[in-house]
Amino acid sequence: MQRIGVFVCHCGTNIAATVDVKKVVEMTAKEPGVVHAEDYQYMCSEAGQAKIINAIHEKNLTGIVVCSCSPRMHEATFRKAAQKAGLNPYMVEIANIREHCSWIHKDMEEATLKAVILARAAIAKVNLDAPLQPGESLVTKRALVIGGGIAGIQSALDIAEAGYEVDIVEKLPSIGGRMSQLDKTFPTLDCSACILTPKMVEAAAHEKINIYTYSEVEKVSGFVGDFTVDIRKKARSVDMSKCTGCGVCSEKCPSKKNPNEFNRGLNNRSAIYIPFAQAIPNVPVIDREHCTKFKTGKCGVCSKVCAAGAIDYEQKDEIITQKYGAIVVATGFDVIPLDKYDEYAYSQSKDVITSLELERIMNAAGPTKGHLERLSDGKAPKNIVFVQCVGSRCSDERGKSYCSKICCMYTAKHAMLIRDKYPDTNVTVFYIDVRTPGKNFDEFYRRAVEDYGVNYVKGQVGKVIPQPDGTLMVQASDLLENKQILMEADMVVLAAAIEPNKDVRKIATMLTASIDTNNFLTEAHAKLRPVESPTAGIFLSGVCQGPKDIPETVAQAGAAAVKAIGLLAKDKLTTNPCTAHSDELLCNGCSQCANVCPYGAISYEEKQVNDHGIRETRRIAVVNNALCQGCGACTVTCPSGAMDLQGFSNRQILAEVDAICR
Amino acid sequence: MYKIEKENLEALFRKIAESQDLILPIKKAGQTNFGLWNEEEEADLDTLKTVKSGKDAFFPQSETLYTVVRDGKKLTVEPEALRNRPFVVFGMKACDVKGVAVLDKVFLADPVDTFYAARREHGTIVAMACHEPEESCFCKVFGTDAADPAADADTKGIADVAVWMVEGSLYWKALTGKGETLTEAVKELLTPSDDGQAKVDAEKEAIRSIVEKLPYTHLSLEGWDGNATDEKFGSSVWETLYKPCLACGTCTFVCPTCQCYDIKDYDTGHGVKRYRCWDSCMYSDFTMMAHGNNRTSQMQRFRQRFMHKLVYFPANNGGMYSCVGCGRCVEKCPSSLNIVKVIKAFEKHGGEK
Amino acid sequence: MAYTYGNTQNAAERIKEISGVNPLKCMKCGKCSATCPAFNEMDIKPHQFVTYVQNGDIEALAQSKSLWKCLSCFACVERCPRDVKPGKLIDAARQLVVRERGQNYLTADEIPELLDEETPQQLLVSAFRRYRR
Amino acid sequence: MQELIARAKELLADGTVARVLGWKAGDLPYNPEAAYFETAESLDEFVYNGFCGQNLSKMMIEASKLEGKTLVCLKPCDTYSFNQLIKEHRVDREKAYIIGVGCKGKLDVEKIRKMGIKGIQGISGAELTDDCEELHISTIYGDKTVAYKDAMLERCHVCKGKEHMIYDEIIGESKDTKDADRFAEVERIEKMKPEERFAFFQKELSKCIRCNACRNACPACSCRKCVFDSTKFDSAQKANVDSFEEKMFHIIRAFHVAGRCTDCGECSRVCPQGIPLHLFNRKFIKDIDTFYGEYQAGADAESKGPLTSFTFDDVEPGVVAERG
Amino acid sequence: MSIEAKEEFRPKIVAFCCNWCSYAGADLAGSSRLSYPADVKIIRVPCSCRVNPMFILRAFEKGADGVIMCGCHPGDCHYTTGNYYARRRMTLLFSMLDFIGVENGRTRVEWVSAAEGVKFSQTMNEFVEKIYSLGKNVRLEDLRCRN
Repeated sequence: MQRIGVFVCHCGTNIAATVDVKKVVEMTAKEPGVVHAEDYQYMCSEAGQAKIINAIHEKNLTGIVVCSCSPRMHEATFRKAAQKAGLNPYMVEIANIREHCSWIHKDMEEATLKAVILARAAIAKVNLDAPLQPGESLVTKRALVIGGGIAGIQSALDIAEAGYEVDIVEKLPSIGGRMSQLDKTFPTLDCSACILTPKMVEAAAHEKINIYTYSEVEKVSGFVGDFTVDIRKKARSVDMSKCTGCGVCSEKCPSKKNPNEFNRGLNNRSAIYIPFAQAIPNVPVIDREHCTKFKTGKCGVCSKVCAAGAIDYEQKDEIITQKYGAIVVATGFDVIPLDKYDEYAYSQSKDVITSLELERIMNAAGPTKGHLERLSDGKAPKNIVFVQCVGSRCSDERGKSYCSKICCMYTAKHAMLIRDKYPDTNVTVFYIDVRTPGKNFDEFYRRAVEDYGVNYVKGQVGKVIPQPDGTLMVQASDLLENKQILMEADMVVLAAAIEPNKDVRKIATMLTASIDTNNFLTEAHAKLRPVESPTAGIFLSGVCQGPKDIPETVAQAGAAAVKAIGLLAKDKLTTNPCTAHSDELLCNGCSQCANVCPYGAISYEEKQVNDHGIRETRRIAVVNNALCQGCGACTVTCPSGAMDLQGFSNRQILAEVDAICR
Repeated sequence: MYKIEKENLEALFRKIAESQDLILPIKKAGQTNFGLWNEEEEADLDTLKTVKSGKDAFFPQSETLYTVVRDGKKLTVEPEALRNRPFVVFGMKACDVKGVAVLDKVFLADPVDTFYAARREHGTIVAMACHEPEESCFCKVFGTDAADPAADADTKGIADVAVWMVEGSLYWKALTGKGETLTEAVKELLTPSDDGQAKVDAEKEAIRSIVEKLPYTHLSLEGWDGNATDEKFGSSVWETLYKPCLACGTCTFVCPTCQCYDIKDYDTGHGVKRYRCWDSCMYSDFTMMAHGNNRTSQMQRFRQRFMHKLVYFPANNGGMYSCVGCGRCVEKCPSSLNIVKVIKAFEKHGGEK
Repeated sequence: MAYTYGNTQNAAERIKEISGVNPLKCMKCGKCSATCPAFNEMDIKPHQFVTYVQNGDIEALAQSKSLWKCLSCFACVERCPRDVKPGKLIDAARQLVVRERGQNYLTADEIPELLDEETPQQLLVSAFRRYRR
Repeated sequence: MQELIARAKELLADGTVARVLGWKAGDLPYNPEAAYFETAESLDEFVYNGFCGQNLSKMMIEASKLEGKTLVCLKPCDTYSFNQLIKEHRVDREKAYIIGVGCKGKLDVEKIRKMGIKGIQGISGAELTDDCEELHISTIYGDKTVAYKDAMLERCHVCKGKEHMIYDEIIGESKDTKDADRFAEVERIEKMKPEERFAFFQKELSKCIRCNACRNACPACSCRKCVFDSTKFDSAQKANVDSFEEKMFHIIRAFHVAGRCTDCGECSRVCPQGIPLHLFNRKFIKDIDTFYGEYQAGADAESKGPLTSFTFDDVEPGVVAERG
Repeated sequence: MSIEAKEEFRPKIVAFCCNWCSYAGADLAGSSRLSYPADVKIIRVPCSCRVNPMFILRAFEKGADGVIMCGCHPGDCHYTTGNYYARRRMTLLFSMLDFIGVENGRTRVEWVSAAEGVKFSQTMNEFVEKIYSLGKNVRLEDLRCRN
């Protein structure tokens, strides 16, 4: 029988206002095994912990129950306290009487009763607790960054600067990401390429950074400190070691009518191409889907014109397997598809474009060489309408429930740039709210209105109707004037919502990192651990975690890097001792547990056993404690109950059930 | 000798059930077992053998012995009340009655099992002759008369009333004081019968002549007695004999004489119920102790059961076997093993070492 | 049960119940008004309608022209990004007024005969209410 | 079965096998028992007829531990169990010489008794060499003739087929005995109202005496120590003290064999109380087939079972409440 | 069920929540002060795949009136695949309980992420409401455990 101490926390009034803590002490003191019970203002405080330590010493406690906040908050705190007093830290159980009780109930009597029951369950569990010893695992001193945008580049640079090897895996032929597609950046209006390119070059040149472009993460196994990752390096069909980046191949390529992804499909590129001038690596790739050689077997022009002999049609996808200690996810975003927004005529008219398309149009390397013109007829637009919140803050399935955060600012930027470069153009922005919380952001927006004469109208566009003469009729509301507006426009720019990259779900599944309903990766704690995934060893960088502008992305990338560095700086990690264990006298050796183990932690041995006098050799399941993460899938698959989970044993969970139902 | 027409049996049952519990063969979901009768239940006196014997009327499959009530750290023990209401077991066959005689030897010997004794004291047994014995029956081997539950010396005084079903009438004969009392209580439904004795005698003859024809009737028990321990225990016959045994408890649980039980605790959340329940010596956890089990192989467990029935029990009980030849194990063993095959196996091998 | 739209709380609740709309979801973007073909005919505009219900000012709605100018085209319902459906609110208010006046001219039995399977039922019902003379 | 006996003697003689696992004649017309034969002479007692219903594959768990190969006689349906046992590493294929024996449907003496036939002295027509259309039964109370089908075990009416899934050789011919839908009874119960279903199972399960025959006969219940006997899980049960325990035992037993149960029908065959235990297993099989695609446990010895695999778009548990 | 009876009957409801998503979701419901009835008591398990059908039956045995299991959304399991196995197990178990005539509303599985405090609270409110409407569990309890 354990000697159990119960410690009930008031948490100021957080608990004590709704739960009669004295009553909880009184009731739990009567439970079998409980030899000590007390309450205190803040159990997590130094003084509170001292009370626990004293009681362990004085009453010779073998197990303790702390009735307090969620174990996700302070389980570690109390375990450490117990350890200080010489008690095995796994002899501590938490009854969550704050988040699961005082904070959600109003009636004191009811909440107190529930707190007592939760405490009883914890006491029942502690009664069956056994001291556990954590193991150790080694840390591989190398980081993987998934995504080569500004977030990934920044994280990689920071980690590399700290002296650790970093690999960047980028799906596209070049690093650079979304930022490389932008023309100017708010609120300073400096040129995006001008500030990004040096970073790209720095990353490429860094001796600790290794970049895999045109590559994807294929498989991830292992755990914090010891991930094993398969990276698929897709066949570029160009030998990177030979190519000089002269560009003759692209020029001579006869297949030229392929949508140019970098320019959002607004113009075409050849089948062998370098996505953009500053691309890193500056090596082309053959788009096998559109290449005549790959489609028909005939052509081979690029190979003929390549002086370096770098073209290799036979090149195959290559799988690279590498071990990492930490993984930074920086998979970024895309704009949502607008095919469901018929009212804005996006698919009907070439002159209804997204803001990202406008970025390309405004860019000197874009489809119009930087001239603002209508894609339908090449004419300069006289009236431009910007529509905000297209698909953002939307509660139906067409859009996203969240605010995309960056649209207000980039729209102000676009409006300002247009008014600056083409003063004859009328610019009208329809907005619901203008959100500018950021350093110099509101000033920037006010400049657009005050200095550049951009016409901001509070109201939303209801419909865009393409006219026979090629103009667009915009029907909108002006809520301040309480009027409906009908106006002609030559171009309509939609601030489409942004969403996490399509591949993020697949990647999150591989990483066992959790993801929210909008496909943003979940952070370990919304406020206190914003750059870590709940899955140990996985860090979040950039928009994959939530909408962000460039400075925020860079800041978060740095933060994620620091967290990764903190991990890589350790030589060893202690492993969770709550792992599965097989009872060799009960095990049938049937292999069902190995079938469901996600970590391949279970193997089988022919073992000599002595089963109450019967000596025989049996096939027995053996769990590798370094690999086992303690999910418990095997324990339920095991029909004989041979497989059990330390810290969450069958008998413990049953005891909790019993305590709750009694 | 009294009689009652078959169609009036329902009224008889109702009458008995007015003042006490009535336990008789009840058909439920296609199977007939002894159970508490009420108007909704379907009494079935035609099935020769209930699946389980009637022993659970006196020795239920499980019964609470006492309850420990928990109040905080305080524990109070509340003993379970002994049976104090009268009840009637109707329709036990001669073999079942003999089974009760065997159980009496165990439970009424010192120290007396008070739970059992209370039930025996308050229970009245109405025993019924077997109209059409079957091929699995071999009660005669143990001196039991399927035609007359009072004919066997061992069973004297156990059956309180004997009844015979002849041509749609039930003939009723009180055998003991308890039987007389019951007869008195239901007298309004019984009619004295003048030719009853003659009819019953004819029925007995008919039954006995059938018993003579049954395949197992002439089974020899030669060599099986209380003195045979060494010879039988050490025999190599067991080594092959037990092989098909599944180690289930069917034979034990349908047996009228198996009396082993286990004592277990059940945690109700607010206390503990200590109860006993039938156990089977065929189970691997039978008499499990901290160090393990004293019989580690199925052969040993299998041997134990039959040695107990045919050797150890007679050794301790004046030669009385603890098998009554009801044949339930013959019918129900999933592996077609049974005590008859065991006896025959030794016969064939001449009990060699 | 009789309703007076003077009893604002009751009437507003009733409108929410009939329409199944939660006006608190409105983020005041004005897309409903931007999209409304009868906007200019209306004294209380679609987006204002939502606010009126929020504020419980049902009397004003009952007196408004808008109630009878809404075409029930449901463009606002279709386009509303917040699932507020002003058109349904207007229809509910209309229904409330009609019931209050006791001028329910069509009986339930008559409706099925008039029903074209392709027509949305709600459009029919609101149309009958408006053009009943 | 002379052919089988002759072949067994041959294999014993040439040392291919060390013993034969088959059936030995009983002392009543219907009670042959499973037996090992180690000599040619002992094979004189060998029988194989309509009453040899027992699935011998489970006995191969112990036989696999013995020196040398064991010749085992497996009926078509038994071979599914054997495959499943191979998959779970409970039997050793190398230790078995499998003779797939023909089968024309196995008999249930309880069904014969239920027809009111008692005092059985002899039964003919149940040999594999018979055409198995009629049984002639002589009893103390007169002679009876019954249709073979009417005395057949439930499982034979829904036979999975006469093909052996695994064997070294096949002896004897088989016959199609399927004349009913395997899931008909499950469907009939599914259509009942919940309170009727509850009453049905309450009534059936109240007969359970916890003899464990179902478990011990079941080739899928091959645990060295059952959770219901184990002290490690806090789940030990020995008696049905409360009707809950009957449900607990049978639901969990069915759950533990779900996806592994080959539907061999041994549980129902051996139940002394005639509880239709196969209904639990069939319900799981039916659900597995419906939700996750048709799956026959034991059709092979390699595939992952449905409860140790999944697809990303499996139905949600809510489907149970949705279907009403 | 009448109002009076409802006042008397306080159900016992056991909620198994996986540590990584649903337990955190319940924490979020708590820190967001999203209330749900006190009848719900949560048991923390590492993963929904740790929930053995025997735990669920045990809860009913001991007098629980409803059992709900919450885990990470399929695809989001902290252990990659745990909830997929749990999903199959629970589907079959619930179907079996339904088959033997236990009211199918007494069992439920809901996937609740760490971010879904609102969903957690809503789910619990709904489930408790459902259990109130079903009343006391009498088909799957051990009578010895009655108070």
